Amino acid sequence: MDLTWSPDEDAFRAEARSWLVANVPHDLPSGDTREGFARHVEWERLLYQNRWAVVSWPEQYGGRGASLWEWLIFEEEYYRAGGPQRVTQNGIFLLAPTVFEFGTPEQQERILRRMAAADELWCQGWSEPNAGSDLAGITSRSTKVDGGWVLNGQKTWTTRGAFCTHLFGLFRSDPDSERHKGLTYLLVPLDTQGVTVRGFGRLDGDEGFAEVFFEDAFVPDGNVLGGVNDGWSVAMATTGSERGLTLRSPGRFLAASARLIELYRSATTVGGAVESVRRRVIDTWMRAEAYQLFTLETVTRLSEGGAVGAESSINKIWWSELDVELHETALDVLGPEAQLEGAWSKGYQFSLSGPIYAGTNEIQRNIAAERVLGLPRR
Amino acid sequence: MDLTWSPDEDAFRAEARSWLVANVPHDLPSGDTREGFARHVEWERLLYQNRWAVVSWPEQYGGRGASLWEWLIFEEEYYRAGGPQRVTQNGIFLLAPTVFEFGTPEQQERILRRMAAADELWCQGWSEPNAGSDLAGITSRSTKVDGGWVLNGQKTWTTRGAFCTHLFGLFRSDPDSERHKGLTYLLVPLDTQGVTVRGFGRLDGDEGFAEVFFEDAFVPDGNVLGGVNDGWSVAMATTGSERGLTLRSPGRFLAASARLIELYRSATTVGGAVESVRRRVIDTWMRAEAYQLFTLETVTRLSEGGAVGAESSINKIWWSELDVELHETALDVLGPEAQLEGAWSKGYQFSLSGPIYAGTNEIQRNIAAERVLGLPRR
Amino acid sequence: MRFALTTDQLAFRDAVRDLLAKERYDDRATWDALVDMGVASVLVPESEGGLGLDEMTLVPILEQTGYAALAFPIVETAMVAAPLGLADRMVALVDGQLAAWADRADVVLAGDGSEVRQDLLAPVEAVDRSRPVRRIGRPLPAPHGDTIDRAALGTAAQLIGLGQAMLDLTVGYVKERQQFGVPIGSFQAVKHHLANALKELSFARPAVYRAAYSVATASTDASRDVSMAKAMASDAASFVGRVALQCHGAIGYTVEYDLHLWLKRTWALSRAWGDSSWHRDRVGRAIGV
Amino acid sequence: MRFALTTDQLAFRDAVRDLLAKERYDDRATWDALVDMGVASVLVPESEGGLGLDEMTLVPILEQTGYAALAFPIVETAMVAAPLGLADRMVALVDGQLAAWADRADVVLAGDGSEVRQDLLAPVEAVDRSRPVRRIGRPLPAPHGDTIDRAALGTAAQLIGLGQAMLDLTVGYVKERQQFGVPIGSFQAVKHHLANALKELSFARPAVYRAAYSVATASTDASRDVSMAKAMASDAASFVGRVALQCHGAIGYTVEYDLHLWLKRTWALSRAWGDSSWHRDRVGRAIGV
Repeated sequence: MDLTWSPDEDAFRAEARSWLVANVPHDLPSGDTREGFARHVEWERLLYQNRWAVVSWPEQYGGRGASLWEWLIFEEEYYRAGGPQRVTQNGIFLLAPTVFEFGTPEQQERILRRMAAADELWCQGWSEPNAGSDLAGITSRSTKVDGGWVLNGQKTWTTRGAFCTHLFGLFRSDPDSERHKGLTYLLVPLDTQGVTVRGFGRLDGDEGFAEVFFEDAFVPDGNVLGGVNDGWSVAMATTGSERGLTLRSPGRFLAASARLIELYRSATTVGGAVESVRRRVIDTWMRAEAYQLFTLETVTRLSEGGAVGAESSINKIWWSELDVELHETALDVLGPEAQLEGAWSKGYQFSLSGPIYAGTNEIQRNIAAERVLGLPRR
Repeated sequence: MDLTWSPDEDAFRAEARSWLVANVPHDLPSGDTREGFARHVEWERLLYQNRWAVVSWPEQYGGRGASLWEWLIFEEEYYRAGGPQRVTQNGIFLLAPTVFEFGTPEQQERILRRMAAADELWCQGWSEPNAGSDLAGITSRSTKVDGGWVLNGQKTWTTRGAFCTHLFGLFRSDPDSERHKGLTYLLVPLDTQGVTVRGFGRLDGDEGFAEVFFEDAFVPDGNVLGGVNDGWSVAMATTGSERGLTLRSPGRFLAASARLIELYRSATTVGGAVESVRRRVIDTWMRAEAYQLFTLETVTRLSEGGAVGAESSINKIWWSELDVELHETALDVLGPEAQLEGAWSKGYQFSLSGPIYAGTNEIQRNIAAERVLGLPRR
Repeated sequence: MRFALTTDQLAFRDAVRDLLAKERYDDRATWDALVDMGVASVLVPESEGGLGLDEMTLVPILEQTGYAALAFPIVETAMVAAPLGLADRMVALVDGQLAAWADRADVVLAGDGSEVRQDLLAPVEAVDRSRPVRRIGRPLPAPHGDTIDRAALGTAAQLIGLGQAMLDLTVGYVKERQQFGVPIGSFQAVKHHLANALKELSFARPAVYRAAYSVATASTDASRDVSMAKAMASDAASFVGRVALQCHGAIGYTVEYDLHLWLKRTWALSRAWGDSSWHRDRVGRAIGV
Repeated sequence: MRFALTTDQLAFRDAVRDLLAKERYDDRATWDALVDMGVASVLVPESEGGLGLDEMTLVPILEQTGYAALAFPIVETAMVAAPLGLADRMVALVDGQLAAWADRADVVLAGDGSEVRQDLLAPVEAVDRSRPVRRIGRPLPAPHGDTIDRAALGTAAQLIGLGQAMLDLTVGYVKERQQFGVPIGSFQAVKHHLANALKELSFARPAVYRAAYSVATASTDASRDVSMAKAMASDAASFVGRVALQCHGAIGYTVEYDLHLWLKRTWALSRAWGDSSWHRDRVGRAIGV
């Protein structure tokens, strides 16, 4: 056990902090409207230009080759400085790990740097109208033709799909296959002929979702990631990272807890907040801290050659419940003002998607019970 | 809506209150030890002698022919006066409604008055080692012989079985039957040859449970309640009342909430209880009140010819969770003293059985979802 | 002792329910139809042209307006303003620093019943866009206790209706929606979520009806009973909302599906006229805790 | 930065675990064997005949003594008394008005380290009969903050072990127990109960290890970290206990099955050396809330 940082890590933190404090924009609108998205892309490009977009990637793709520890430090400083949620996150945190693991050198060259630079903006095409929690129910199909694949079908709940340039997703390439078999992982430029994107509104009113329709849309063979008909196992690598370490760094919740404590203090000062909220303010602080400690434990294991396993399921339940509780507590401090739009009410609405997306918390509990505790499937 | 009592009901309340205040014993030990049980039986007999044992029964069986409203009033006064839990409750609240509905006149004559008088003490023989939540998994069998039935098998978790004189339960009378079919509801004197009772300890250390073994024990035909092989539907009538109205009258929780409020007040006075408990003290008061109101609604419906249906499931979840929360809150007020034996810690241990017995709360949630909301069975 | 609505009360409630099932929740014509049915003047004495009925009639009706997510100030008008002789106008009320419906109502009243000039009201952005809110520019007289009780009671009734609407919608959805080859309503986790939602609503509703009775009979416990009703209804509806969203999954998280209307109204009303902490505290003081 | 036990720490912990798996939890010989292994003198300097190790070694060992529901004052002796030079005796400590293990220990110490005469100790009936308690007849000096921190940290470690033991026992039971023709562990409700139990334990444990590190390194945050650990461990173990009992059903409710031993110890320890409210409040003061 050694909970101190090395001089190099301290230096990395100092550099990150001073750049972020000087550069993080505080007036960005929501990234889930067309105008807001464009502003966020500017910020992503500034990050890239200063090599802060993907610190843990190799330098050749725009990173700093930073360790997982340094990545954690960066994330902590990013959110402490008030950095906005990354609109590039689906590419960087979900697609990129898969490209690093399964992509050909050509694909890595073609995809990664442009993704980091926010020149190509990736959205996720997992869900379909009848395949939400049950991802294996995918019916969108890819048919082999000379030199590539022809796509037909529909994806939905595609976050920021209306603003992105590229989509990654699973398509049924073997028409006789069922469930997890016969799927292929494909990369699709959204300006491909036969692809139509229709944005639609999320709970918070922003056009953050899209449906994507495919009608005889052609993609070349070079856009298959991993093996043909092997898409399920390729995709599982990325849903693993979505659930686990990468998408929700502890820094986010530590920063949110610090803001909640500030809110509570200012409210008690003017005689607003009631005592019954205090317990929850303390509780969320402890849970954010525990999330940080749990992550340090995980990163230690990874740094020593271990892997993230099914326990990432409880991790996902923890942060998603914590995120809701942090925001709910803040709204209770705000009282009647919580009826109005504002950072906390917006954040609350966003937090409610946490227990749903990336595998509902019900699915995660099944996974934890079956794969960690070994309880029998039915 | 009329939430006032009639002059007759007020008079009934006054009579009950004055008798109970004068006669309720306050020094009774637990009724789940042999010595304690005997003391409780004395109290039950005093109740019977003064016609307070079974107020809602017809006078010919020792009751007062009281209305459901008067029964509620009696219960409220009983617990307000600090009356102990009734050791006769399994007979009075579970078996008796079945005898009233399915018993022959001869059975009613033979059973009811002695039950009310606490001359015959009934325990319940539903559960078996492999049939707990899954009551239809019963394997204890009854074999038809001349003039009666021969019983073999084992019952368990029989509350106060070691102290009672009679058992009612289900036995598999058709050896080729499965699940809910081919069961018969039988009444068994525990001094029957071939019946062995072994008491064993509950969580709280009292010998409140028993196993009952049957080895070629004979009971006459007259001890079949309802039709042969029809035991399941006969028994469902009593589990219905167990879950629903009769076993847990609102008076119990109103009285417990009043005691909790007193405890909290005395604790805050000496600077003990922390503010965070206050919310829960208020909350449990509201939930006990809501239970009372829900019951008034149910009794109104029953009085006007309606029935208790599957919504008794949510009723059971409500009171059992409320009971745990009332006691847990009290223990939190007591702080370190809660480590010691006392009325609240004893009551807490008892309350923990609530979500388990009479159909676990998990089973109740299934029932509510399937039968009230109409969700599909799997 | 009788804890149930009368046949007349049920008939009036059902008539309102049927009307609201047919008409748009945010159409002025719906409001006019309700006024024509006498909903706004339930509490107005017959001698003044009203129906001369009491809160036991009105509260189940308000529950139905919650069920429909009606986008007009029916609680403010029928429950609070009508007894003050203002049943002929659509009335918005000031609640703390905010006034919901101010831009839609004929008149905005402060807590003491005095009229508030429109130029004192600044538009703000409400999360529930179907229930616009304005902010008060300067301190106004605090509302009478009776106003708070009446508004909180009517709001509690609407919250029960909102909860019931979300429960019904979700039950319908999970019976239809298939995943893993079966309706998601056949999963025990979904069943248990919805059974809990049913339980919370079923025990909060009688608390609201009892509060209506206490107000109608001018019980000395009326304020306590209203606070219990508002606290329980706020908590129950919020809980049902969480469950409904979770059981719907992503579709519930879009504005193309109606759940969001009820959900946002629930968030708004659970914090209007005293949130559940405020009312719980008031119950505590009433019972000496 | 490294958040993990060392190989030596793991080896010592596993040796203790293996010993406790073989021996009775309430046998004096088990205590003697632990003392022989050096468990009581982990924190004693080598110069004084101890192992000269720190709390990072001791805390995982204490976790195992919780797992076994060891019926001796190992926390009091090894964590609190040993650093005071008392590792050669079995030590009971006064915690508020109560002293657990007083009848079993060689010596009972008050909060300031002074010895308490047996005639000041009256027997009282503890819910956890395997952990006897006595009541103090008259006020004694309050414990040093350091004593509270050390005792609370050791108790938190035991609570994590207790929770893990109850989780393991229950997982084993629900895999075997059949109802409705299938193992009850295949029901989603049971799975979700146990997944939640796993989650609570998995996030409380790192909090306890961090507190051990903070105490071992004399961090200025040590008291705060201990309080976070004790609050989370108390809540997690209590939660696991509720889940374990519910998933067992009636068998868990008997004294003929071991669950009750762990359950009662959990109730006792979650309230010993400050309950979760007390520690949460202390965390709040430390972080300015």
